[in-house]
Amino acid sequence: MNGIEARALEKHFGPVRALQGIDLSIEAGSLVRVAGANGAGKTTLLRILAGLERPTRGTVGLGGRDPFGRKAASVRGRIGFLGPTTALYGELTLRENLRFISSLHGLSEERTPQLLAALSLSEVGDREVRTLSQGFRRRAGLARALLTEPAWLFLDEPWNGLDRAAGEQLTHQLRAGREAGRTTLVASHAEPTGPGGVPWDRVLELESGRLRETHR
Amino acid sequence: MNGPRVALAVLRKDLLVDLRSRDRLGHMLIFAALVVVLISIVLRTSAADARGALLPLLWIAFLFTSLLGLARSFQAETEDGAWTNLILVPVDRGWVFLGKAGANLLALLVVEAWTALLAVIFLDVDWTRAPGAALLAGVLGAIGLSTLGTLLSALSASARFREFLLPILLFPLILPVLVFAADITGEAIAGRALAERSAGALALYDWVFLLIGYLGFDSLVEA
Amino acid sequence: MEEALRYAGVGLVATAALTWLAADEARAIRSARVAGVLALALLALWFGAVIWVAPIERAQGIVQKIFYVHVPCAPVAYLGFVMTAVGGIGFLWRRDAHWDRVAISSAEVGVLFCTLILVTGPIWAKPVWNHWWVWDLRLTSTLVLWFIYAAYLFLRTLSSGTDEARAFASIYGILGTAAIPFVFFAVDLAQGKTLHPSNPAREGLPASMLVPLLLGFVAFACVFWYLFARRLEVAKLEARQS
Amino acid sequence: MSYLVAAYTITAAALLGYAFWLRRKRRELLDRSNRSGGGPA
Repeated sequence: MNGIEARALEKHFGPVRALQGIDLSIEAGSLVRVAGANGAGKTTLLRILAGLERPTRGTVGLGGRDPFGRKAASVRGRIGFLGPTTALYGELTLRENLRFISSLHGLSEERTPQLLAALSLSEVGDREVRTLSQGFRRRAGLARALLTEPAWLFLDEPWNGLDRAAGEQLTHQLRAGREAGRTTLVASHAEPTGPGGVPWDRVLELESGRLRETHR
Repeated sequence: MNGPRVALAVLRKDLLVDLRSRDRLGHMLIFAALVVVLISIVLRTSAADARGALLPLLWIAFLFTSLLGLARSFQAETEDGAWTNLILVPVDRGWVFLGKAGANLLALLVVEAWTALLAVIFLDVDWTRAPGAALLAGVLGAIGLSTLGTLLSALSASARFREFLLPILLFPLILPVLVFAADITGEAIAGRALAERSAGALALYDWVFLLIGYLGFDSLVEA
Repeated sequence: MEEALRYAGVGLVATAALTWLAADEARAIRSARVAGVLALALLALWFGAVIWVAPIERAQGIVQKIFYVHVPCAPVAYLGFVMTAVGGIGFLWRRDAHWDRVAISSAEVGVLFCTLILVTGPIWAKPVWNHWWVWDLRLTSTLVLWFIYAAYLFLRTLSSGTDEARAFASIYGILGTAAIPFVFFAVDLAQGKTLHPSNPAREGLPASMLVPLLLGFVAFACVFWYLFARRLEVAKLEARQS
Repeated sequence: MSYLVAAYTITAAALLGYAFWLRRKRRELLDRSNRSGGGPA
């Protein structure tokens, strides 16, 4: 059961209460949208669930394991995260970046070319990431997050900066991920438009650090 | 064991970024030359002085030069938001620290060799009297500096005054390395036997701080 | 060397006692009153002993009595530094901000006493050896430690209130304490090469000098305990405020 | 003699000064928390 649980999650930045007690349980393989205005705490929630930032209080469970616990290494390897930046090294080419991530996770050689093709990034593969356009850079960031075939995928405003074609590919990837049993959490303040829309299993409404679930 | 694989991947990546951007190492080499020349001119050295007061000054020159490189250890991660790559690794993050420290070590060794060469040219220092001891001091000194420098630059990478912070944090802690290394090289140049006490203390120092770095880094990245 | 071992032994006991006290924050804070009363009583005894019991030293004269305020500052300063590492390890291990408050409190009080060592030292050296600074082993090492823990306090001022800042400070506190033996050894090695008047050996002290000194150690320990408990309370109140 | 007096007065001043600073900070924080409804330590 590698769903996502959180119990009484709180996160304080000094006097600022970014999260004020979040409890949630998400079944494995579901595609969940985290909605909410700017400053509602979407990014903080995602970063904590993805094991990037410790909560001030409360616990996180990915497949029942705490990403901040002693034996969290095995869990961490199967987490994918895409934030506002691509998290890639500007001086290196896209292929070099992905090869670096692959060697961190011991992935096989074909994974990189396969993913570049899937996201139609092959032709820019050998250009330094800092020379790529905003749209290509966003797609490159998505490629990095998907590279390790994560069991839990966290995307923070992934549609920002994507053109229509790239948006469609993202929606396609989300659908494919859902079939493959991946648990995905996507934070986006606006409902992403585009043909067919996104088959959300659930939508969580976040408002100033608290959860208000809207519909199933 | 995939820990060392991760460390190696981080090391290779850092060296590739260094080669590709070429400025970090270049700056350090120019800066080192500048400092050595400055010392030589301002202190109106003669060959005789070189062995006496000047040699420890070389270590101070090397320390200041290393600051340039160490301060930028995590620049890419901080600016490009690439910390995620180093946090979400399927191993203990201490290996990431060792990879980073390794990349810094190689850069420091290059700068160290360069400084030694400058010493030969400008200060007539004769390293051949005890090359083994000089090498030992160089390697152990560079390890101590890269270990502490990497850990402290991770600490100060996101802080506001990080240009000030790194030297303030580093200098008092690195003092023993300078003393031990300067002692070993001093004895080596003077042709006397190896300063075992300093060599032993320096090796122990490196080991202790490598261990603290390895253990501490894990709870540092996802604070 | 043997003196260093005795020093370390006493230090270990004191650290263990303070760690036990600090483990329960509420109790530690409440203990401030007791510590205060004890400190005042012992300070009175100590000061009386310095005036009436301690002799006028033949060689240096009355100014030698600075010895009874200068030397007792050292153990409590080092106790503060070691407790900073204990607080740091506690925080990193348990992620409980309480241990971090222990670290900041002990560091601050430790630096206060360390500063006093570095002030009273030169005040004593000037009339006796006619220069302000003496590159003696203890004084020089204490100076280096002062820089380490001043850097620790500087690091804390940059970004407080977040767990990240606490973890950073914890690690630096641990590094600082791990460096203490190396600093002493390095300074001994570096200074050993130049001759300096060493501190008067403490063992051969007559009773009339030993009594005020030991009273000084105990009195200053209680002062440390009192200030530490009060500072811990302030840290707790600040935490509850934000 | 003046050195002796200086050493002791500086030490006393530093310790007392710090103790009173703490006392004032404590009272300040307690008042603020009482006003905003928090209980005393």
